Amino acid sequence: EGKDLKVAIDPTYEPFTFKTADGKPTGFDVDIASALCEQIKRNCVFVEQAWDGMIPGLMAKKYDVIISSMSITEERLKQVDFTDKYYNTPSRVVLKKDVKYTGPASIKGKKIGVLKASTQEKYALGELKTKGVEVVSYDAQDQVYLDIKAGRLDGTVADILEVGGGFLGKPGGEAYELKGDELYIPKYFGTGAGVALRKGQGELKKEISAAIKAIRANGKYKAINDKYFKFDVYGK
Amino acid sequence: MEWAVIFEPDNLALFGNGIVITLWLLFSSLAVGAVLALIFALLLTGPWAVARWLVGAYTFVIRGTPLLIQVYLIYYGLGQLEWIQARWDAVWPWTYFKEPFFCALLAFSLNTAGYTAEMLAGAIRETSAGEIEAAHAYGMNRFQTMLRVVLPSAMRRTLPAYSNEVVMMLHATSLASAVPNMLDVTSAASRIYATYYLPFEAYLAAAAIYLTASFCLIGLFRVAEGRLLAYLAPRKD
Amino acid sequence: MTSNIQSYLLVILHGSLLTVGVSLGALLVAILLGLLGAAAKLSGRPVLVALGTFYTTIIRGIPDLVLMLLVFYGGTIGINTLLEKMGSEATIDIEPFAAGVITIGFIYGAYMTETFRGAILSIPKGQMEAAWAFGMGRTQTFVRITLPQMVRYALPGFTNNWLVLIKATALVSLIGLQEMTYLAKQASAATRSPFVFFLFTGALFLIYSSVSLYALKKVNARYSLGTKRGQL
Amino acid sequence: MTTTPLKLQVENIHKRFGSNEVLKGVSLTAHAGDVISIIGSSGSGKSTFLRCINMLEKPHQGRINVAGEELHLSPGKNGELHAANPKQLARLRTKLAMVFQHFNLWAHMTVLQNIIEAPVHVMGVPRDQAIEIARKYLAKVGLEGKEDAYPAHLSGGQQQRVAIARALAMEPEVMLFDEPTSALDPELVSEVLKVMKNLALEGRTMVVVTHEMGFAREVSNHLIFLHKGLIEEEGHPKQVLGSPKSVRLAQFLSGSLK
Amino acid sequence: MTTTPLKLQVENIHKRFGSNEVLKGVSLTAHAGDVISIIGSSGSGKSTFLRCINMLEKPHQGRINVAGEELHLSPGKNGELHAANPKQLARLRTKLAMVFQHFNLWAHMTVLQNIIEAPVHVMGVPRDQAIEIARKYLAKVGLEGKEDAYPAHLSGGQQQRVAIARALAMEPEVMLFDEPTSALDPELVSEVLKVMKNLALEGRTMVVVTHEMGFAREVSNHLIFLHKGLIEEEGHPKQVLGSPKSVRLAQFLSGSLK
Ligand SMILES: Nc1ncnc2c1ncn2[C@@H]1O[C@H](COP(=O)(O)OP(=O)(O)OP(=O)(O)O)[C@@H](O)[C@H]1O
Ligand SMILES: Nc1ncnc2c1ncn2[C@@H]1O[C@H](COP(=O)(O)OP(=O)(O)OP(=O)(O)O)[C@@H](O)[C@H]1O
Ligand SMILES: N[C@@H](Cc1c[nH]c[nH+]1)C(=O)O
Ligand SMILES: [Mg+2]
Ligand SMILES: [Mg+2]
Repeated sequence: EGKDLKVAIDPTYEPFTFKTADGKPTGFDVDIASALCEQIKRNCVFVEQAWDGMIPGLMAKKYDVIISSMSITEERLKQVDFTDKYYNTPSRVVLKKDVKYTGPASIKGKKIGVLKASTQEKYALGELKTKGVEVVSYDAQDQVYLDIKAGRLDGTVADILEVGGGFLGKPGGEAYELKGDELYIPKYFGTGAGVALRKGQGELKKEISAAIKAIRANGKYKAINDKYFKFDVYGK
Repeated sequence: MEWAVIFEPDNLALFGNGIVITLWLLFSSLAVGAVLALIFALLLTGPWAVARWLVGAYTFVIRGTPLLIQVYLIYYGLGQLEWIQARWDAVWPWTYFKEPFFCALLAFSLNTAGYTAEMLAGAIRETSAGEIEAAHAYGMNRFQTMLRVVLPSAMRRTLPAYSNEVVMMLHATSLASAVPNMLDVTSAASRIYATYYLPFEAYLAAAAIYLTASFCLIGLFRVAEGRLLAYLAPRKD
Repeated sequence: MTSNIQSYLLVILHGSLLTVGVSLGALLVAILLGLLGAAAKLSGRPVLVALGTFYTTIIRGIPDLVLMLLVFYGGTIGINTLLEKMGSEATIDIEPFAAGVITIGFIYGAYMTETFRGAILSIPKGQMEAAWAFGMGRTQTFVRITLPQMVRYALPGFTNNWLVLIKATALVSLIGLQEMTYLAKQASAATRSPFVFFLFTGALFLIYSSVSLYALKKVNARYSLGTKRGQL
Repeated sequence: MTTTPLKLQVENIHKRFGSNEVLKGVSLTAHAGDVISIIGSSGSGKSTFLRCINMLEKPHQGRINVAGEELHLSPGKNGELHAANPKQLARLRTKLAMVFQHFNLWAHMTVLQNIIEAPVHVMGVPRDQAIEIARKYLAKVGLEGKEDAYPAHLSGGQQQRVAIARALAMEPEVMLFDEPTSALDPELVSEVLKVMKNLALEGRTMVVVTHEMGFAREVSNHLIFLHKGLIEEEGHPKQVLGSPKSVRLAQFLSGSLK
Repeated sequence: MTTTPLKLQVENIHKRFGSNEVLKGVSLTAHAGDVISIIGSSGSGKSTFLRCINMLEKPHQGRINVAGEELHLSPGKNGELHAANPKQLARLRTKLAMVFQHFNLWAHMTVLQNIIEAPVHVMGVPRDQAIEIARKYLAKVGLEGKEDAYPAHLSGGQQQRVAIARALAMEPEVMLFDEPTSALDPELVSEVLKVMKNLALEGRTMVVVTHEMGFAREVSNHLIFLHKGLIEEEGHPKQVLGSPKSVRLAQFLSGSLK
């Protein structure tokens, strides 16, 4: 009862996971995590971790779970376990408004920044790089935006909500927009974001999956969802 | 342990490429840094108070702040300034600031120049007063004395300290991955670990590479010292 | 926006306390290891000499960053697999502060070892001989003659190591400690103003270095009593 | 030279560095009040011999007896003898105060601290008493008032005299001097030699390695000429210096243009 | 001492360090072939005087004339005189080779490099020729075969002789020696003095600061006794040393026990 649950977050992923000016973690992921903890009667303790060290840190038992918009992919499932998804939103390509985009081949030679070790990186390397797009990987998503603003990059591939809150809606993002189709390709993007845990934590996994169902049902999920978004991000 | 992963051709290539980038970054920043250091050292020990003060302030800042912060400031910080952004698409030399490699090179060169300048200046100041007097007594002027007696002797005496600096710089290149697209040895390791979730194997391999490189550099310097510093070696009778 | 920046600056300022704490703790560990290491390397006993040499060469041949990553991931994974093998359910998670102090202390202990060893070797042999000639034993000579004089010879190297150690704390964010550089990165992520925060953090490091330099100068003055400076 | 008590007896000292045999069997006997001078050219082994006497150098062969007490020596693996009992060595060393060629004053201690260091921390003399003794000997070497100076701030001659006072403060049985006046200018030389002459007049036992023939002749009562690790000639200084028997010694003495 | 050409004339040198007046008007005249010894107690200003002659120390007053050429001096702000024309100073300095008390050999150059450095790079002598000259003088000081050794690997006496060869290779008008034998053992002393004696016999002009009365007496033809920044007594060495007029000199000479 009330035992600590160590939750890893990468707080550079607004509006899902970020920090307020006084240094407190907030965002959709964080609120969901807190709701889940409450549901399973554990005490959430947030641990910050850079994105490319998330899974190694989990395996090293630095924390118990990852609740940081981590997509459930085949590849990750080889290493860790996931609960059921708690949301699923697509990613899209982001470019300057005046750029014509008709598919990967149309932006040959352009520079696209992506987050290291992310699903978007997998996609960019698999679909864009092969078509002659220059793909540059960054340690954190906000650095991608810094370099787009500075003019070093032409665009990015990002979750539509994250890029909306973290870039397009902020000063400097006005000249950019989402381009092309919504990308749902499971091979790259998986099947939605879940709570990641080590293999062999079957009990916990069941508990949290049940908790997700429960907060969907009791309206808590909706309250949190509406705080950040205009539509239901849970997906189909 | 899954060492086999490290030895897959793709990953070996990743490390191989990393070694090239690391060494290239190391040697080019050392070369630029050495030239700057020589100039700075002469200014530090020279007659112009303003130059001494300015260079002193420079080395103080360089040596008093983490290299990581210097790298961030040059890459992300300068990139944020509109003044630079207005120029770096067309105006030389600002165009270079768009390049991650150049920014890393610049940060590392400025950094090693600060440290090396102080070392060299120290050696210049420590040149035995008697040897300088002898040069004067034999009719050499200031310039000749500096060029023929003080610098050759000071540069050689700096060698042992400089070999430390070179090894430190080798290690510092591991921070290069703070800028994107720098696929040095450390980045290669973190790429492998992020792909296969094998931190231990990946970083151990990187450590082995750095260790080997350190030993090679130290060995090279030993040879150089043996030849250039023979005159300081104790007398063997 | 500006008030936002101010509150981030406050967070960073607060983070500087952690930098001070970690660096001082690590310094203590490093001095201890340095003295042990120097004693081992100068002991003349093959096993101890080999151990000391292994410690200093390995540590000084590998970048801090890589060592830190190895300790962070390798260390805990290692301990936990060991615990698992022994059938324990418990997981050890080294407290990040302690981990930072020990890791940095361990790395800089190797550098201190060399500094202390060099300092002891530069004390003129006659100083020790005089002590022996007057009937002092090995330990007495070490405590009363060698150690006090070593301080003076070690200070320049010690000062260097200390300044480098301070700056190395910028890497402990890897072990999950929110020190200044990490906080500056976070702040710049949130506000997209890297310039201000990195400049501010750099300035804080400069202040810390300067204060240390000043303090060490005082120590140096204390320990160089009785020495004469050559002049050009 | 026979009825007074035996203060120091060193027999048949052998010492080599690697294959370089520096001492090939050198002996020396000093009774109370003896002043023995050792001369010889550079590299003849004078310093090595002196250093063997208090075991700063480990001899390969030989016996050492200080004030009637034999130093227990046992052979080590590398053929050198070492003190079987470190306690005994430390004790005998306090009876054999040495004044080093380069003084070897402890740089981090003041003059007074230098002098009381060994009495207080080795011999256990109460501090007050040690200070009193120190002042007495400082006065004797003409350095009253310099108690709080550091060695580096003293002239060569003054440092030398502090070194002598430091040795005297041990109230040793025998004093060993290694070239106490080299590198001093003629006036300082005479100053230091005057101090040593007074010590001799007081009846101190001394062994002195020196290049000062004048001192050897006027102050010492026994002279040893070392050559290539052996005693080439010895005897009363006036006699030995006045009419050297060995060719080498004659040549050595003619070396100086004076 | 009057018909031979004038090589060096130094008049009325004054020099102070802060308020410490070290030289209060010292003059010296050397004709070709003169060997002038300067003696005096420690701190009497001997080195300072020698260093003023080639302007390593800037005097406050005085005139310097080398081989008939007057060095142009002009007063600086702080009251010291300095060379009005650096080129002229450099040129005159090549005529005034100095052998330093501590040799001051350039540590990073071999013996040969030390000797040819100034001839080649200051005087513009072709390298081959400089090497030839260097070998000649190395032979003269008995150091053939040591061309490639570094200073740190030579004994004190050998270093001293390299310093002399380095000075000789400038083929200077006047050689200045500052205590060339202090800190050498008696045998090395006589070795170095022998070299200097030969130079004197060859008719070299030399000014020598020395503590060796034997050398002063036997080799030099003029002796200067400095005391507190003034020439207390001067004249022919045999005379001055044999029957000193000044009380101070008599006291100075009796200083040594010899
Ligand atoms: N620690 C050592 N290791 C090797 N050789 C040594 C050592 N100490 C002395 N020697 C050698 O032993 C010989 C005698 O040296 P020692 O110092 O006893 O001579 P010395 O008679 O005192 O000469 P000096 O008058 O120059 O002081 C020399 O050839 C010297 O090189
Ligand atoms: N650079 C200097 N600054 C201040 N004082 C000096 C300096 N050089 C020499 N002196 C002082 O000038 C005086 C004369 O010194 P100088 O070296 O000429 O003496 P000396 O006759 O050569 O003595 P010694 O025989 O000991 O070499 C001394 O009192 C010395 O302290
Ligand atoms: N959702 C993406 C990107 C992401 C970065 N941070 C959080 N999420 C992934 O799992 O890789
Ligand atoms: Mg000796
Ligand atoms: Mg002098």
